[in-house]
Amino acid sequence: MGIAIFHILVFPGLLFLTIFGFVAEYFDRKLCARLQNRIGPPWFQPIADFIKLLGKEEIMPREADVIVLKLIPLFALVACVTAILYIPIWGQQAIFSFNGDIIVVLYLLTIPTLAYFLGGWYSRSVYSMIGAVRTLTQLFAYEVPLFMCILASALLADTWSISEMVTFYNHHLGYWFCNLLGFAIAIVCLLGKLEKVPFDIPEAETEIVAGSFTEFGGKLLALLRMTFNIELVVVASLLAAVFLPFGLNFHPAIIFILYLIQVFSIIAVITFLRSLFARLRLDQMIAFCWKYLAPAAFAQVLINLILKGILPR
Amino acid sequence: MTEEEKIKQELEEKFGCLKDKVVIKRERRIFADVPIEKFDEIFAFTVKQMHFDAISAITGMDSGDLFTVMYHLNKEGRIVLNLTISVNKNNPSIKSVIPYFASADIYEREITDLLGIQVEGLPAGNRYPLPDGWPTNEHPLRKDWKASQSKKEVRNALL
Amino acid sequence: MRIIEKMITWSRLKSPWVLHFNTGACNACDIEIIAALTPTYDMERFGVVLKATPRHADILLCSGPVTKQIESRLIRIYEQMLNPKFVVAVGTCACSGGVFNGCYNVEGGINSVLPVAAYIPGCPASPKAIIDGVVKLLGSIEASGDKK
Amino acid sequence: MRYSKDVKIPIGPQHPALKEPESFLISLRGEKITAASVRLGYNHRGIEKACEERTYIQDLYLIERICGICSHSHSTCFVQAVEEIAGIEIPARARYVRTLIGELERIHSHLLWLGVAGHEIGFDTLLMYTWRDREIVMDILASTTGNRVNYGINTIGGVRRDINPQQNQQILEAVGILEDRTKYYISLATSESTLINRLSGVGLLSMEDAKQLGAVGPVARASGIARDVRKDDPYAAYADLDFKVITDSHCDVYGRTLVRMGELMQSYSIIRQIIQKIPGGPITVKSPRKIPVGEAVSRYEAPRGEDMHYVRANGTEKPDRVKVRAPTLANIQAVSKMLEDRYLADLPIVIAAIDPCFSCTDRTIAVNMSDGNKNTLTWQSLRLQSLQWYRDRGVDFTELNKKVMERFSTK
Repeated sequence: MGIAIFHILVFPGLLFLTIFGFVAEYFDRKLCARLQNRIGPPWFQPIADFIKLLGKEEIMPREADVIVLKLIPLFALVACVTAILYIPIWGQQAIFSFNGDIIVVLYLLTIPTLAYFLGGWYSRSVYSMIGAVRTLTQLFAYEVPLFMCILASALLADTWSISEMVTFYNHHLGYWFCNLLGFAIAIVCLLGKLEKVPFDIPEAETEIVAGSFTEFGGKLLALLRMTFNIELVVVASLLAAVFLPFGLNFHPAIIFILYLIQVFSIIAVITFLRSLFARLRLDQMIAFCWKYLAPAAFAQVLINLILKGILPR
Repeated sequence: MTEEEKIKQELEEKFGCLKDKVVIKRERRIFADVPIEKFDEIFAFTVKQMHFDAISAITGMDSGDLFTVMYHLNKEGRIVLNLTISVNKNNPSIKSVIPYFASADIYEREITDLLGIQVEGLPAGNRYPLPDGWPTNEHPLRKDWKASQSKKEVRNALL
Repeated sequence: MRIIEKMITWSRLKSPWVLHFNTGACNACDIEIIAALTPTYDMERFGVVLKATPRHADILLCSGPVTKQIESRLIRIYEQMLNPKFVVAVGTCACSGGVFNGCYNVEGGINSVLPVAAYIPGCPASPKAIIDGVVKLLGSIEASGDKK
Repeated sequence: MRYSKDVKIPIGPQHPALKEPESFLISLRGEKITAASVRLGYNHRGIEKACEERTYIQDLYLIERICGICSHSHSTCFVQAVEEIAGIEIPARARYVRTLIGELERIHSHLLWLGVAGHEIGFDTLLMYTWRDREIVMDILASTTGNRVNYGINTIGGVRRDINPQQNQQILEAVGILEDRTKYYISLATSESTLINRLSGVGLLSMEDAKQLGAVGPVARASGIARDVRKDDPYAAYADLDFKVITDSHCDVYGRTLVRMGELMQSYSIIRQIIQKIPGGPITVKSPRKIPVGEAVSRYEAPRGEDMHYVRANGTEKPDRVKVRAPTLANIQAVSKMLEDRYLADLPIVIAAIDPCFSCTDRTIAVNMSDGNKNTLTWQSLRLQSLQWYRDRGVDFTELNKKVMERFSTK
């Protein structure tokens, strides 16, 4: 029982993720600043922001639904943290794994987006309502291609559990290349899920102030920002596990270091894309997702089905 | 016979009342005093026949006993024709030129706000440039209006 | 409890989030505020981030004399911000109404409407002066933090 | 409450997209804008009334503070009107220096606009890059005129500072660097797909609408109207400089971006011509304090469009009437036309596309009393009051004044 609590609360669980989230946020902001030819914040910036927000006063808008607003960040946080337990970090076996845990992880990762919608809708300010509606419309655009290309690689590995997929791809290193297209699509959809620049329409600063988080302040905002960081880390580690299965049977510590390198490289790619593009309009984003990403993801599924028949087990 | 002289000659031929009222101050600047009753006719003539196709601004002034309103029209951005009309002070009212230039709307709103000249044909709309709470009888650009003694009425009207 | 007190004051010094509001200025100071965030001066080194909503911001950077029409908006924005909050007057117009002081449509400096924590003179206040002003404000927070 | 089809959202007066206070009431159905109404006047400080209470030299100081970005445009326009009334003929070198500072201001204003447009559509990297390059021009302006903004280089009858050959060299270097930076931005604007997507087809203003609504400057030139005060009604030294009037037929925000970048390239070539052709000689001429009776209309091509000043003098040392019509006032009419059935996401970029400068637009001012009695505040009593005000706060300037007075009297 003690080991489970240790797993949930300390190692791959809350403590590790918070620290990893802060480091990831620092890495993301510093790299983006360097790309924009600026010096960027000092290393302790995320921690200072977090503590300062905790020390601030608490204001609730009159019409807003207080209970819902208070619980929203907790829902999103819990969903992200439980998702990490199914992703192999230390060694090739995740802590809990059963056949079908990839579906559970994917659904756990959509809970934060729904939480942001509820948070925006229930804070009753005009800007946050529009931001909330935009979060949902964007969800339908990037969700289908993301699910399709992750499940395509699961199809090839002929299992629905992440750990078995990792061991399968480690043994057949050659198959990794056929998932490359899926990996590219997943990265682009990730930008939509994490609301990074080309698709950060829900919290477009210059249009609707801060989207669905206009009314969040103080402690709630601290929790929310922590959830953003953890969501970034968890989704990046999901992609690392599914699409970059290296580290055959080394010692688990070495696999852990390989895992860190993979996650930081994915975050670097996201930051690079973030500082390259302008923000798209909602209709352009949906058109882009359905015209290009969804057919490409569908093609990826077809390729994997055909390959599954041809390639030796 | 520069273009300005052609315009001056054409104006004086068409309208007898402008006989020696059209003055060419320097190249590309023509000033004309227009009697108020003939104003619509002259304005329509300059815009339609003489192709003064843009209005730069409408300036309202309090010159002692009368209000003078000056319309700055320009032709392809080059020659500026300034038509001046004067309005007596007790119930100052002029006709709007929005039918000719839609952009004249905000210039006329400014005159009504700052000088208190009524403009017939000006559609209802936001006040410009004074704040909403500003008392309607205070017109800052009038010579007799001293900011100091009206500060209190304005202050309590706004707060 | 002293440790927590010290940590919170330290975090307030290290991450001052800024909200910019132009209360009728000639927008020379606003351009200098944004110029202070760009590569040459880059206020993000001190953790300063330009935020969009009063809820997220700690420091309200006001530039320009308070015109009558914007006075009610300024007070409403100030009330929306969460404590501890500070007001910084950027530019001579914000400090004392500057060349527009004493006009029928101008209230005067920001201090005629809100309690001001730091004044940054200059017409316009150059980005260097703005950074110096924000750093001095943080110094005064630190001093008041220790005193408490 | 019956849920009306259109959601009404207020944009401004405090809004991250708008650098300045103006408020638009937008009614939205879903993401489409159905109606937009604009409310100005937040920046109204009343400069025109104050100008009537100050002498011409003091007015110059005030007129320059109408707008932070185009301060040189307003002060040159005002000074040209006063010189025209007084019949002063300023030396050729002064005209060239005025044109030089005017073009440098156009460069820094267009680079600033490019950055703000990038920020409006979420492309912050463009903001960072363009504003880093803009610092080069700001340093040049600071070294030649003494201040980054509000240069104070104009005076009635000429210019107050001269440009020495060493500064010429600096200007030529800076123009070289900026030219290939602008070439990089032009290639970026014509190839970057997200940028083109977000800018083209947005804020459409056909040629007839532009003419009818009286649009000026880059907004009109992007709709195909080849109108530029520097070419049509040349002032300062533009008569003997050759440059092209950049027009474009896109009629949308993308066209305005291209027009502004084309004008940047033209400004660089104009500055090079000025540096070559600048004649020697004095930079100012003695000007009378009392301007004779008369009136004048002067026009100037500000970075945002045609800026117009009307000055009427009544023989005393104070103007009888000063009317300022800023370019933004002409362009604001076109905004509600451009916003019809656009998306909400386009609103900030459409407003930014006319590069509004609302501090130019509201500018009448009146002097009022601070200690409550009925007479107007004279300049002298204001100075004494400020001394007293500081004395209450423990800062005594009187000794300082005495020392300064002694040094003057001994000299």
